[in-house]
Amino acid sequence: GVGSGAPRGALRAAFGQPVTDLDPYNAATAVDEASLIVKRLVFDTLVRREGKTLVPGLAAKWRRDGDTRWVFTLRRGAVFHDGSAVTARDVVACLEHTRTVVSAQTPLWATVTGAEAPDDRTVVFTTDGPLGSLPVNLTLLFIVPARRVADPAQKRSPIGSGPFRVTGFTPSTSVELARFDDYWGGRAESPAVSMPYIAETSTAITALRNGDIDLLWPVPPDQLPEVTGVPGIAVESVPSWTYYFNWFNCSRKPFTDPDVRRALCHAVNVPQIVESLFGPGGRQMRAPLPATVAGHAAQEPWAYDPAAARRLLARAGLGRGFTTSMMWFDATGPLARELAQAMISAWAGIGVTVRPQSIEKAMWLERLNSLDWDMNLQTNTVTTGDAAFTIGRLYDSKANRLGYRNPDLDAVLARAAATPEGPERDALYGDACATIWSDAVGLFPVTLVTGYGRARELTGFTPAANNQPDLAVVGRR
Amino acid sequence: MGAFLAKRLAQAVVVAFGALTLVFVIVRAVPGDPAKLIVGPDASAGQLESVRSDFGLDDPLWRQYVDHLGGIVRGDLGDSWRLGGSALTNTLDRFPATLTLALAALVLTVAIGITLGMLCARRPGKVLDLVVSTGSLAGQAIPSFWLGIVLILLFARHLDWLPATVDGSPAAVLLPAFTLSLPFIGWLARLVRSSALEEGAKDYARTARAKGVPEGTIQYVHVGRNIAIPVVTVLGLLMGNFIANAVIIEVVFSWPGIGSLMVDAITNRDYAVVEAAILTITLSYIVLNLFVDVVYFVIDPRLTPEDA
Amino acid sequence: MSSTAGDGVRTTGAERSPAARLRGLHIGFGGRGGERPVVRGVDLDLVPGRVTALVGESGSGKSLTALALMGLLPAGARVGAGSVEIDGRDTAGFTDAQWRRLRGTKVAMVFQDPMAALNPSFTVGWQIAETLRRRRGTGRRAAREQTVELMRTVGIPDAEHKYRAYPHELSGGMRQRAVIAMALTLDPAVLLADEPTTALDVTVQAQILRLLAARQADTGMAMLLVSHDLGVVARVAQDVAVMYAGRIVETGALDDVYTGPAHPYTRGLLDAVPDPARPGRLVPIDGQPPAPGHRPAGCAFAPRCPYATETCRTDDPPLVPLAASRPGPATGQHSVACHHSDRVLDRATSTEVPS
Amino acid sequence: MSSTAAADRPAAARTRSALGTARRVPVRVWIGGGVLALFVLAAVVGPVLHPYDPVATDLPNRLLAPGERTEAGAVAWLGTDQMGRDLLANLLAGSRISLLVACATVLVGGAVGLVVGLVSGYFGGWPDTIASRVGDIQLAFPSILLAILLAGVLGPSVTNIVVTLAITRWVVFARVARASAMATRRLDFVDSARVLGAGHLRIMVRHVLPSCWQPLLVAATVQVGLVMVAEASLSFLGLGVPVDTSSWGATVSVGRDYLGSAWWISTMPAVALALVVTAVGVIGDGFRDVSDPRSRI
Amino acid sequence: MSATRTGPPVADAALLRIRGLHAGYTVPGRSGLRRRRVDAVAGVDLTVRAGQTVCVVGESGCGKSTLARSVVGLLEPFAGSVSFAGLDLASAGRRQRRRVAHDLQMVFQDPYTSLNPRMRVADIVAEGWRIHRGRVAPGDHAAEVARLLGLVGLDPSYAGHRLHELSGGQCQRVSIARALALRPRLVVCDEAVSALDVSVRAQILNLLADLQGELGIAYLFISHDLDVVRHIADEVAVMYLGTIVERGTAAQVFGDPQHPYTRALLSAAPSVRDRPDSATEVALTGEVPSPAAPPSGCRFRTRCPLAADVCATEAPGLRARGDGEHPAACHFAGQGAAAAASAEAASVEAASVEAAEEKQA
Ligand SMILES: Nc1ncnc2c1ncn2[C@@H]1O[C@H](COP(=O)(O)OP(=O)(O)OP(=O)(O)O)[C@@H](O)[C@H]1O
Ligand SMILES: Nc1ncnc2c1ncn2[C@@H]1O[C@H](COP(=O)(O)OP(=O)(O)OP(=O)(O)O)[C@@H](O)[C@H]1O
Ligand SMILES: [Mg+2]
Ligand SMILES: [Mg+2]
Repeated sequence: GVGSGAPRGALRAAFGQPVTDLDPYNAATAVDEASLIVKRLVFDTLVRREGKTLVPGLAAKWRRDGDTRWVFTLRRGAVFHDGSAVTARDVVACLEHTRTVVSAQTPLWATVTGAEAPDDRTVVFTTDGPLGSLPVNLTLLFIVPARRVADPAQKRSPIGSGPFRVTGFTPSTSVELARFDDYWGGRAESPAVSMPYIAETSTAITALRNGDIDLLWPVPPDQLPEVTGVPGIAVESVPSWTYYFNWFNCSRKPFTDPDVRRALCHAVNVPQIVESLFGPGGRQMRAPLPATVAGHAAQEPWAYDPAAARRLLARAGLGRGFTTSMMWFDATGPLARELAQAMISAWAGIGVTVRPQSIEKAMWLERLNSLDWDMNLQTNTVTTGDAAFTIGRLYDSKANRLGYRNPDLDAVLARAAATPEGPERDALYGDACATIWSDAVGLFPVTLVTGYGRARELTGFTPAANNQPDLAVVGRR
Repeated sequence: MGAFLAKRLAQAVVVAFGALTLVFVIVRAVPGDPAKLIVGPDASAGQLESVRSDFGLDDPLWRQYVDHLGGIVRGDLGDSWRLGGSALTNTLDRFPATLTLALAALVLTVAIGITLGMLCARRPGKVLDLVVSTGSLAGQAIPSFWLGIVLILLFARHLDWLPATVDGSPAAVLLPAFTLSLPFIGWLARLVRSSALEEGAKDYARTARAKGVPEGTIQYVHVGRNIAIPVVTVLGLLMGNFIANAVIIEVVFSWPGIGSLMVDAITNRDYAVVEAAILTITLSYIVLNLFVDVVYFVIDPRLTPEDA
Repeated sequence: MSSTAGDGVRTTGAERSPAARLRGLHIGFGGRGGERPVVRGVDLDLVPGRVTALVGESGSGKSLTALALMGLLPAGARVGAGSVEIDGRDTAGFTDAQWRRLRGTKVAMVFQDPMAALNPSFTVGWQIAETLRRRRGTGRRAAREQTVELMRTVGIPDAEHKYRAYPHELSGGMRQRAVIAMALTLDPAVLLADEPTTALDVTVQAQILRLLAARQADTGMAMLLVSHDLGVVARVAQDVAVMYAGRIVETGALDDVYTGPAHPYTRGLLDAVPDPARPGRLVPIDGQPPAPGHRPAGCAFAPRCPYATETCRTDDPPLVPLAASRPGPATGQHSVACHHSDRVLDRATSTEVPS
Repeated sequence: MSSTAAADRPAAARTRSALGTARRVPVRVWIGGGVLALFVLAAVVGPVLHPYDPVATDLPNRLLAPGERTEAGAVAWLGTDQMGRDLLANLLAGSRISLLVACATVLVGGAVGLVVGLVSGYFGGWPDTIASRVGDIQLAFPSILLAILLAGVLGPSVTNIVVTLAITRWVVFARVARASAMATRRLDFVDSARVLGAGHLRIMVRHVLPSCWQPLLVAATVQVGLVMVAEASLSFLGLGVPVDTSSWGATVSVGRDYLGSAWWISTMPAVALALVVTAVGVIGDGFRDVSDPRSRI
Repeated sequence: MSATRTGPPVADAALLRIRGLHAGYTVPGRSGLRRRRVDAVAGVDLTVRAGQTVCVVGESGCGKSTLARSVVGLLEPFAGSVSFAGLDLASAGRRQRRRVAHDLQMVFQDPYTSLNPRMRVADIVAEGWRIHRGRVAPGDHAAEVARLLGLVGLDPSYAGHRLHELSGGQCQRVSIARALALRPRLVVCDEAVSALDVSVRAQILNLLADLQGELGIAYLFISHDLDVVRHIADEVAVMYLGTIVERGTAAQVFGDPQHPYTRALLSAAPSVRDRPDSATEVALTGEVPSPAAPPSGCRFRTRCPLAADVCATEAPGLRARGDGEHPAACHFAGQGAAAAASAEAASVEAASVEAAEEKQA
């Protein structure tokens, strides 16, 4: 059961979504936050992100060797949970394997042409062009022993070299971790971590208030008042890399006309929705990206102006409004249904009738992929904290995710992808932001602010923008 | 008895087979492509194809069905794409939790239901009787997820008597078990009450009175033994009901049982797990029914195999 | 047996004092305001050593009268007036515990349907022995031995084996024997038998009636035999009381009543039975008994009575000894509740009914 | 003939047959009937008097407690929901859908069950065996799961929910109808109709069917409640009525996250649900008592 | 009914002819899988002539109702034939059978359960005309119902009543009116008066006799009440365990019983008039065997005071001895009553419970 068998003093931390498997190369969970949280505790990556900077992980240091080569040197003394040493061959095997798996990560590795291990501690990556984001991307490459890369047993009992090892895992229910005493980075603060999944919000809040769990995140925006000011509980918030967007299917009438899309953007009183629905749990967006993501460039928000919206519609020949639909699945994020209803209500004000289609995730996915929708509301997380992950991946004409085609944008994105980190790259992504925003390919209402509710007695806890806090350094007073 | 069992077993096989077919058909009729869920939205067409062939999803339906039946005969219900490993193992790992919950609910139902029913039967038409008969109706009218949350808020959040989640302590089963049993407590109480009244009005009770047997003895010994028969039947059915109804309660209480597993599997089109879970539930229902039939024989001296 | 007229004139006769006695018994249903009288002023003496039969049509109140003697009236029934005396004690205001002490020892009862009267879930032996164990505190073993003995006395063959049988494993006749054994366990002073053979076949019925008569003769207890079958009564009873619409309308020694019925209803009953000596049309009683609560003023039988006069429609006749008590057995005083008993008796031999 | 018609009077107070006997209806049933009538009335005229627009949200006024005033100054008697819509209006509109779904489901399921049960109970033999086995299969198959799967297959709409729930319920009605049909089939009056030369159809319709009504009605009163709860459960699992339709079950379900902070959203419809179901149940009980003299207290 | 017949002359033709009838039920076999046949009626021959009353008597479970049900077609016979007015019912098709249905009606034991409690009296009586259209025009139904109710001694105002407003005797009259509505030539009465009180029973018996007189109806009258049977029967058949053991006129059977079972039955029957004399009473011992496992040879031998070895091996046929039509199925039927009595007396000594009781009595 949940938390049963967890040793005394274990850190009990509940995340809002279930962990379904622990295979680091499983396509379905490649960018799944819940499993990433656990994977970051169990596995190591060559490079790690701390705040906005990249720090050494398994790799002690790395350098660029020309435009197409990266050389990484592994640190000494890193061992897997089974006692074997981490070698360059393991890293190569992991990279090779991940390139064969098609997943949300695939574009990240598309330009990597190979990896070699000249010796046990050196890994050389070659790319078919300059790939500035390789170190960032490597924060997603989990290292497992070479012989286990393709082992299906990893779903249930993986072996990594991280600060915790898996002692128990019931899919979608709970994960039990125990401290790995031979971790190269020093022993974790807690002897164990227990991560139950609590589906019902009220139950989870109650568990936090009662001390059944020590940490709960994200606390849904609406529920923040329930935990603020409660003795023994501290609430910390951090703007996350997760945000809502409502895409218009740009290949479908009437959304082929940018004016129609713009009219819909003008019709929604975004500040009011963010204020009354999300309150401290959300921030109004000014770009198709959260403000904390690298590559973000603030744009002028769409004014709430129903009259202007009507004018635009009239200009598009839809002066009497039209009927369309919006699809989403409820579990996509907090207040998804409420957000949808608020927008639909706003659109009703300019004569646009929107049929709400709250559907199952499986069906949503099916329709999303086949572009079988008018509008799509969903959350999205910039898993790497970098614009490349989101903008580069989604708005490319080839990706054809929302029926939007813009060769100019494609060119900008291609250049940005080839540019190493720096002001130039930021400027290119800034351009992309502006294009996407002004073309109104979607309505980007709100970035979520993750609320972390935790027991005050926890020490060393830092809220993380990517929803993946480092629990290894969390202890108890 | 042997022949009776054989007949029942044959019926059970028919029922199990029918249920299997039903799950198979209906699960596949639900729109949504598991392959897409497996590989995620970024997969290429080729990738989808290879996943489909890995999981046999590209075979014609009849072929899948035949393979499925063949697998069942071998005790192999296929692998879960989502959880890894055999679907059956995944299911059976979760079954004890559901069983525990159902048993706890059964114990609560029996303890409270029978006591209330007998008390009502002693004083029909009195306050307790009215409260129980009306309350039992209301008990069936309360959505269990609502009740579960209210109970959590009351007993865990405000009173802090019981844990809100499964923390490994035996107390953790109390709230979910009570939520599960509430609609049936009143129902059982009514059944016991009406059987007790009906039996108590029978001639044999009058005969016992004519012998000078005290009322209490009549109710609990003479009548009680005869009530045991309907009650035991009902208990088997209740247990089956509890296992099936646990679905929602397991979700509310994060109970790591077969119900929450199944909801998860349905949402994710994990066919093998849905089939394994429903097969498990169906079989346990059938086994319970068989068990009830057997118990029937043991406790009702009147029955002969020909009554089957 | 003896009956008394309203003012309680005791009959002569050397019989022992009655083991149970009803005086002016009234039983009604639905107490709250709308009382529905069902038994209205029944007097009855059950004398040791004699079998008294209570006959009458369905619904005339026979069973209720018998149940009143056990203190086992059904829910809703109340004793409105009159007294139930058992063993010389008035049972008015008896508590449950007091009644329990009387049952089985002073009065016991054999019920109509032997299948229903036995608990289907317990062995026959257990049910008989239960009385001994609970009432006498007899030990398990001893109770068993006595029970087997008792089962033998009532003619259950292979009693040891049948001790462990469940009711459904026995035939109707055997079940009724078991019920009789149960009633006889504590040697009751009065045995009430409510239609003990109605559910049985003629041949079995004959066996059971013989058994009852034999036991009664052996123990010298008083016995009340309730039946609607005049033939059954004729086999066993010495005295007979005829009930109509909740009242006893005629009572006396069996032979007196059967050969010289003094109440038109009794006559009607006897005439309605086909008689090989009188082929041709039967002579039924017209109409049907009044429903309780819809009884006419005066004599309840008046609407159906060929002798009825104006008096009958206003005055309910009391049960009085026949003026010229016929010569014959001294045990039962022949009494009748009819204004015109003389006319009825005069025509007793005639087959014609006055129009 | 010696006995003449004049001598026969109706025995007014026959207790033998309960049919048509106007036994006193207990107070409980009157109360239940009153409550039900009130809700039906509310469902019929409520939305007219106090209209509800599921689309119009009013975020500044969200989560107002019962009795609070909105910015516009109107009193929200039952409070407002998480979208700032008036809960009373929501409940009145929801009562229509909830009652409609319950009644339609029971009607559809009951009709199918009645026909199947009647035929299988009356004829016995292989039609009965088939119907019984199909029923067994469905009963062995947990009904909530069947509903989940069917709802998934059919997609969200009120009609589909009725269809889904009716499919999970017909067996219950079939069993009830079958039991009465089988019991009635053995009665002498069916035999006597057959002796008259009546055909199967006539016997089924004229003689067997009438005896099925009462148990079916009693079963229906129980099922109405279960259906309403099942509808709520489907909403809980995300398979309920469409978002722009209001039903009690849906409101209970979406309001559950606010039970700790804005209890009224989920509690008000839950109370309404419990009241209606209890009222229907009480009426059903009363009905059973009146029709079955044995089960009287 | 012999005593009162005043109606049309009796045609001597057989109206109902039953030959070698086997009928009964199938019950689950011992294994619980295959069904087993139980011949509740095992080889019955019986003839009812127009306008005649034939009574069948016997203990409970001996197959009387089964016989009645196979006669009216409620039960398919296993073997043998039932022919009515020359038509073999077993081989007749549904339509042919429907054509004679109105000639062959039945009155059941319990007036309350044999009439649909949900229907009004008028509908009950008229139901036959709705099934067999064209016999009575719908417009005439009301008048015809009134006439029939009058015929059975009910006030026509009862037409609109429901059954629960009627007494048992009145219900039985409705039942009879319903049977008469189609002008049957034979009415099977299965314990038609057993549920009624003596006084009401007499009314109904008179009614049946009157109807026979007026309409010339034949009755197959089933009863266990010997007083009644003796009163109404032209001919009596005594049944034991599915077979007829003795047949004859009422006078023959009651006055000179041939079969030991008949004698036992007669002596056991309670009667108001002749009190039994324990000296002459023939007491039966033992239990009635189940029709599912009848004894070999003579079916009565397990309880018969006269039983000899031959009875176990050879089933006695229903044979008439010498004069008249008074056959009995007993190997010792020919012997005089005295011989029988002495044999019976001897058997009384022979063990058994009953003997013990006799001594005590
Ligand atoms: N439990 C009861 N509730 C209401 N009325 C009852 C009840 N028991 C008996 N009665 C009524 O009391 C009257 C007398 O009943 P009782 O049983 O004494 O008649 P009975 O003479 O024994 O008739 P039967 O020969 O049918 O047994 C009947 O009219 C009956 O309707
Ligand atoms: N439906 C049935 N299924 C199986 N056996 C039956 C059925 N009905 C009757 N029997 C058996 O058939 C035999 C004859 O029954 P039947 O009803 O013909 O007897 P009966 O002479 O009419 O008895 P009664 O006097 O009790 O009415 C009995 O042994 C009975 O147990
Ligand atoms: Mg009685
Ligand atoms: Mg019969």
